Amino acid sequence: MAPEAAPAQPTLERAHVLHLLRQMMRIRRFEEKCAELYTASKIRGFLHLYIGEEAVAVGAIQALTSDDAIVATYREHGHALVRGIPASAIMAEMYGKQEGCSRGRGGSMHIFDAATRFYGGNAIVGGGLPIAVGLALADKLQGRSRVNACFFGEGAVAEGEFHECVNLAALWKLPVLFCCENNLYAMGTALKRSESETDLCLKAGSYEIAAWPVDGMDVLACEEAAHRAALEVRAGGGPCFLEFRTYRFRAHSMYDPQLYRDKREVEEWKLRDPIALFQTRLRERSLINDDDVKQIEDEVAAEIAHAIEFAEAGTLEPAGELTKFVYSERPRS
Amino acid sequence: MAPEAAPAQPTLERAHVLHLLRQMMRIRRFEEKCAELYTASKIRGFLHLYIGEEAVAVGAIQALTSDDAIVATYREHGHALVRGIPASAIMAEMYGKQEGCSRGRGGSMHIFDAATRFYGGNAIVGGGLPIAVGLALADKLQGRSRVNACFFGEGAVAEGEFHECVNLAALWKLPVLFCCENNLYAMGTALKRSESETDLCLKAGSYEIAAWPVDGMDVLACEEAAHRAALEVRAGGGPCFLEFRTYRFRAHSMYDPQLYRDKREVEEWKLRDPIALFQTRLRERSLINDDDVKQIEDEVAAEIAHAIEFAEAGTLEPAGELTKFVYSERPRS
Amino acid sequence: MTTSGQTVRITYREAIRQAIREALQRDPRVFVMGEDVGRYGGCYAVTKGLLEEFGPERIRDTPLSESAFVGAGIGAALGGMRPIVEIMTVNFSLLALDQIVNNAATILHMSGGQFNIPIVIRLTTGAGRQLAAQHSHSLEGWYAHIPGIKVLTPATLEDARGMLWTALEDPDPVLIFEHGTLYNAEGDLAAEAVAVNIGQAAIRRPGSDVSLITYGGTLDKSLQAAEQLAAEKIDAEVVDLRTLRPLDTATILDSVARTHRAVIIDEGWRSGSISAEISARIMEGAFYELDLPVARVCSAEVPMPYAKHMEEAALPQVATIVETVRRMLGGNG
Amino acid sequence: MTTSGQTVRITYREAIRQAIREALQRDPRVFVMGEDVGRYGGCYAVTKGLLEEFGPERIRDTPLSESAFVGAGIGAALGGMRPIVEIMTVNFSLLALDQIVNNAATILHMSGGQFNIPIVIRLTTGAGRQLAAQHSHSLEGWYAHIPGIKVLTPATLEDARGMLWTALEDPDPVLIFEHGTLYNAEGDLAAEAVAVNIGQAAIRRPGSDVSLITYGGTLDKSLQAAEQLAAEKIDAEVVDLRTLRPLDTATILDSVARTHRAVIIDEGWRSGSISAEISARIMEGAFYELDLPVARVCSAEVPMPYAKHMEEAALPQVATIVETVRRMLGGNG
Ligand SMILES: Cc1ncc(C[n+]2csc(CCOP(=O)(O)OP(=O)(O)O)c2C)c(N)n1
Ligand SMILES: Cc1ncc(C[n+]2csc(CCOP(=O)(O)OP(=O)(O)O)c2C)c(N)n1
Ligand SMILES: [Mg+2]
Ligand SMILES: [Mg+2]
Repeated sequence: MAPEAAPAQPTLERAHVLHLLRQMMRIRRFEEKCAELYTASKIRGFLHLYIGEEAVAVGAIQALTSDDAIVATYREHGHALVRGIPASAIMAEMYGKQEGCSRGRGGSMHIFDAATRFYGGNAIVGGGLPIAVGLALADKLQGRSRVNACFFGEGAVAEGEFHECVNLAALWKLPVLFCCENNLYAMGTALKRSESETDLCLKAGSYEIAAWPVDGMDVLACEEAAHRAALEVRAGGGPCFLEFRTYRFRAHSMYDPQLYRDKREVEEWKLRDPIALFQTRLRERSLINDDDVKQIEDEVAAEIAHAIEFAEAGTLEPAGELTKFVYSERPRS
Repeated sequence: MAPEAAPAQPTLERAHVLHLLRQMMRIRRFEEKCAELYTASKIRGFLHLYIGEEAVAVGAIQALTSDDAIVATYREHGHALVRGIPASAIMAEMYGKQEGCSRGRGGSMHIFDAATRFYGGNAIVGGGLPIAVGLALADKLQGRSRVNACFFGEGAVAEGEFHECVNLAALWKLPVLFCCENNLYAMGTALKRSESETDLCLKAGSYEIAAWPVDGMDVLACEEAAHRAALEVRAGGGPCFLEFRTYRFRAHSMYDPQLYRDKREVEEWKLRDPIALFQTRLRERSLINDDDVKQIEDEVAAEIAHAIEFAEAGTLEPAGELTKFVYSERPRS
Repeated sequence: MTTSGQTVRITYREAIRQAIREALQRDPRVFVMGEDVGRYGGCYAVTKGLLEEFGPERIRDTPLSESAFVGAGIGAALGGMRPIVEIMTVNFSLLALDQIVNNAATILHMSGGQFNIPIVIRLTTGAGRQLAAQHSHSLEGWYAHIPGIKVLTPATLEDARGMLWTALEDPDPVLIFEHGTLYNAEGDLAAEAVAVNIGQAAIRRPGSDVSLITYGGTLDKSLQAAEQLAAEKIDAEVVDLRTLRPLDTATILDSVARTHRAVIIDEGWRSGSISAEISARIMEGAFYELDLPVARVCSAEVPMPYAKHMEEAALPQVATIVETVRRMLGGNG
Repeated sequence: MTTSGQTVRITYREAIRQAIREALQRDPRVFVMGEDVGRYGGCYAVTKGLLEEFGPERIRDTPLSESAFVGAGIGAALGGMRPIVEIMTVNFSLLALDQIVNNAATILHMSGGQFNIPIVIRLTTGAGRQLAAQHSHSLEGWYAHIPGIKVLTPATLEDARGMLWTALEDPDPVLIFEHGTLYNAEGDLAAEAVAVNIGQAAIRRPGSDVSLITYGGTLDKSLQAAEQLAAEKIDAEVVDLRTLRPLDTATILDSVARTHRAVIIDEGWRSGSISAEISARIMEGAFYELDLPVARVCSAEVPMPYAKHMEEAALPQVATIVETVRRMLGGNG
């Protein structure tokens, strides 16, 4: 398949901003439902919500074409939804049904989708970074002009793997877009307790790559920065590093009593809720009105309702298939 | 044992410069002999020579007291000699004799000595760094004012472990003196092929620690820099990073045909031989004369001859003791 | 077991916490280090409250840097401390494996007995909570392959508390694997803590027809199976290995000499699991006692699937154990 | 085996090089990546000359970043390449273990079969060259515990060359362990390279009295032992496992069914080595065929000592194998 043209320059056209808003709302509502379903024991395992950080995935992925690749973390429902994996397939995955995008083998932390080049869902902090570097290396060796976007939390910056990977990508000028989601905490560990230098762009910059911070609560800023970075990456200039400054509104996972942060801090960040902010901004500019929001809410609700129905109606993989997918099945030559 | 006072400020006093010169010559002659003994199959395994880099170990270790700790690499004969481990014990170790400093269990790459707080001899690139960080943590927790000097090649900077360790030491303000021996090559890989940013001080500096380059062919410069850095570290200011710019004159190990570098490059660096340079400088200032050098040569030759005799006369550990030292022996309670 | 004879109602989690608390009170050299052990209260809440009691120097949150902080624990042990390092789960310990295998397990030996490393490493292990392929490993048996370390697998409240004490008194590296499904297990425990022997397996249920040999997370399943078998007049003995390295071969062989039949129950993947080693030792030491071949009930050799029914199918279950024994006793034994 | 019937005189090292060369010529997706594979000519000179022939894009020197470049190999495989990643020695592979165990071995499964990873990883393994505790591991049997990867251990020239071909055709991750003492082994090999079967063990010497089951670096020792035993009229069969995962149980059991006695020879540390798994499988599949218990000749459970006589004492030796068989046949068999 021939690579598409790069996405157009971000605009404030109504259709476009409605699209961005819808994407953020899809994530928010989807995950609110996930939390409920977790409480109802429909979803199990670990569940990490992205609520509060929606602008990052929405803005960043806007800069990618369908030929580009994404590697994400265990906090990846948002990225998966925005990337175009059907909500129903994601929900079915979390239900452990074989209609799930990973056949129920992966669960919330391991969303995979070949059709959209979505390479997980990696539950080892930093573990996805080398994969993105390798995908980029394949592109370079094959002369393909593609972007490999890798999402990871600021906690991953302390892992040696991060440094090995940024260096490798920089040294070999590989098309990797490093998307650091700096939500200030790695579980209960504040950035200032995990890094001697908390300016992450400065750290990334020490690899001689372009690195800049982005307001991760502003979807347009995220889109714009990603767009700019993706252009550079796609042009063969080597990797870029974006630090999206954001915040998670919810607990780290479903088991976290949040002893490590102040309720007030959370409340303050909530004043910068990316969805509310964006809605206000668009209303101020009269780009949208109540009906638009209502319509999106309705459509999103319907999408999610359908996803749940789909997941509920899904089937369990026969236990006899347990040992499938340990090795590839192939016709014996 | 009460910690000694920190070493005095480096001087150009005759006794002092003779000491430095002697230390460098001890390493040089010792290792020249090692190479011969390797060819004669007296020494086996891997043998990595430090020839060309002597000024670094001599200068840096000059800044340490006997209470301080050293963690080194597989290229550590020089550090071991300077630290005060008897040449005979080191030689016997390489002979695999039980009179060796590690009882013949370690060999060239694993020189250990409790008496001088010499914690190896580590053959995994980067593997000694966390140990130095941990020793420093112990000092901090115990309120001891000690320096933990960790030597490693510039190749180790690409290892994730390096970054994890510098960050940890910086974050916790631990008394680690990071001594990077930048000899421009990691086996056959030139620094510029392993780091996107070849200014290693800039890299270390991105951890918010003091980092400065040192002429590693100038023993006085090495001493002075180490002295300054050790003072800071000892005072509790956290880690320092020194990049000693040096060069190895010999092959990486005994098996290396040196395809990766130009003979001319080697010859050019040899013009900056740290021993020759220092001798010339001292002669120019009339601090030493031919007799001094002759006397050192003689004494060093005697020391090495004795070391070899000692090693030759050493005994083999009974094979029946094979399973000793897997776990500690202790009186059963 | 206690002098006072008093007991308290306690969970496995609390038993470990109590052991850590008492160690911290007893010995100023003890400190706790790991990801989120402090402010978060511990990933599995084991260390909850300790930060408030002992402060951030002794309850030390680390960045996400497994290799560095495990290695720093090794260094701190060399520096005279008694670190308890928590690796959140065994899955992440792979990032620190070089430090464990190449340093912790070898330095005593490489140094010819000069440097022992009294570090205790705690790790959560095992599956059963739908955490999928990257968070469900049972690698304690795999670790048991490494000479130089000890591997403990407390399955009871008494061992959860007592083994930590013993481990801290050990001069060498000890890894304690806590099965994730046990933390909420509740029971009565002597009020007064004591160190427990770690060299011996325990007969948790005496029996005469078959030996069920197990440890850790599968002890309870084996005891349940024994109960079910009792109803069928099959008298199963249940052996809790307690320690996987060194293995208490004598207790295993004794049991088999009495029952003439053995089933090993092990949550590790079958091939190359500790169950294989036990079978081999029975082969070597009790071959002529066996009425029929030793059987193994292990995990299926698949990365752990997320879906509940698939995970259950992958793990050893009470029914499988019962079935295996039934087949054995109804067969040609 | 070949169509032409011609043979060439060749070393094990050259056989691997030839296989790599032909793969590079045959398939543009193939490339080689690792530390010092290019300019240095390969740590063990396996890749010597390939840089000149194929250029630095396809013969790719990496920084010292085991986790990143192994992970990048995984990513490149996902991106459609056929990487041959060289990890200098198995000892350093511990730094990349997370990528191997948590990504290479799981992604096919976690993704419900969507993403396979055709990566080949080559590693030097084994002891015997006085490289001491950190450079002498035999961990191939340990790796064989991991579902999702395949583990090959070529012991012959034909396998050294042919297995690489087969491995490259495999859709899943394959690890090839080359024993360091084999590189200089010389012999005659069919001039024309062919892929070899990797699913089956080979009878390298048929015999009727006892099965010597082995692989890799101990095959030659086992064959020598068989020769010595022949002089004593003991007819030993030598089984070369060739592949440790998946294990060819059928060939093992067949052999034992014919000889009724088995000795497993394995350079791994005894406890938890692949020898245990083989013994357990014989227990399970050929118990009633056995005249007497299966025996094991393994490495002593110590970090490898440097001194030659101690290393020899630690490793399986021809004499030990012979002794073991003698005792078996002279005993109560
Ligand atoms: C290597 C590793 N260590 C520890 C964990 C446990 N863990 C899961 S998420 C997490 C925090 C990661 O924080 P960050 O990278 O900032 O991402 P965020 O969760 O904030 O999105 C930790 C410690 C893990 N999954 N992998
Ligand atoms: C983790 C690891 N990878 C690879 C090696 C093999 N190796 C030994 S020395 C070396 C080069 C190290 O270079 P550098 O750190 O610059 O130190 P130098 O030898 O130049 O003193 C390599 C690749 C190793 N010992 N450890
Ligand atoms: Mg975070
Ligand atoms: Mg170097």
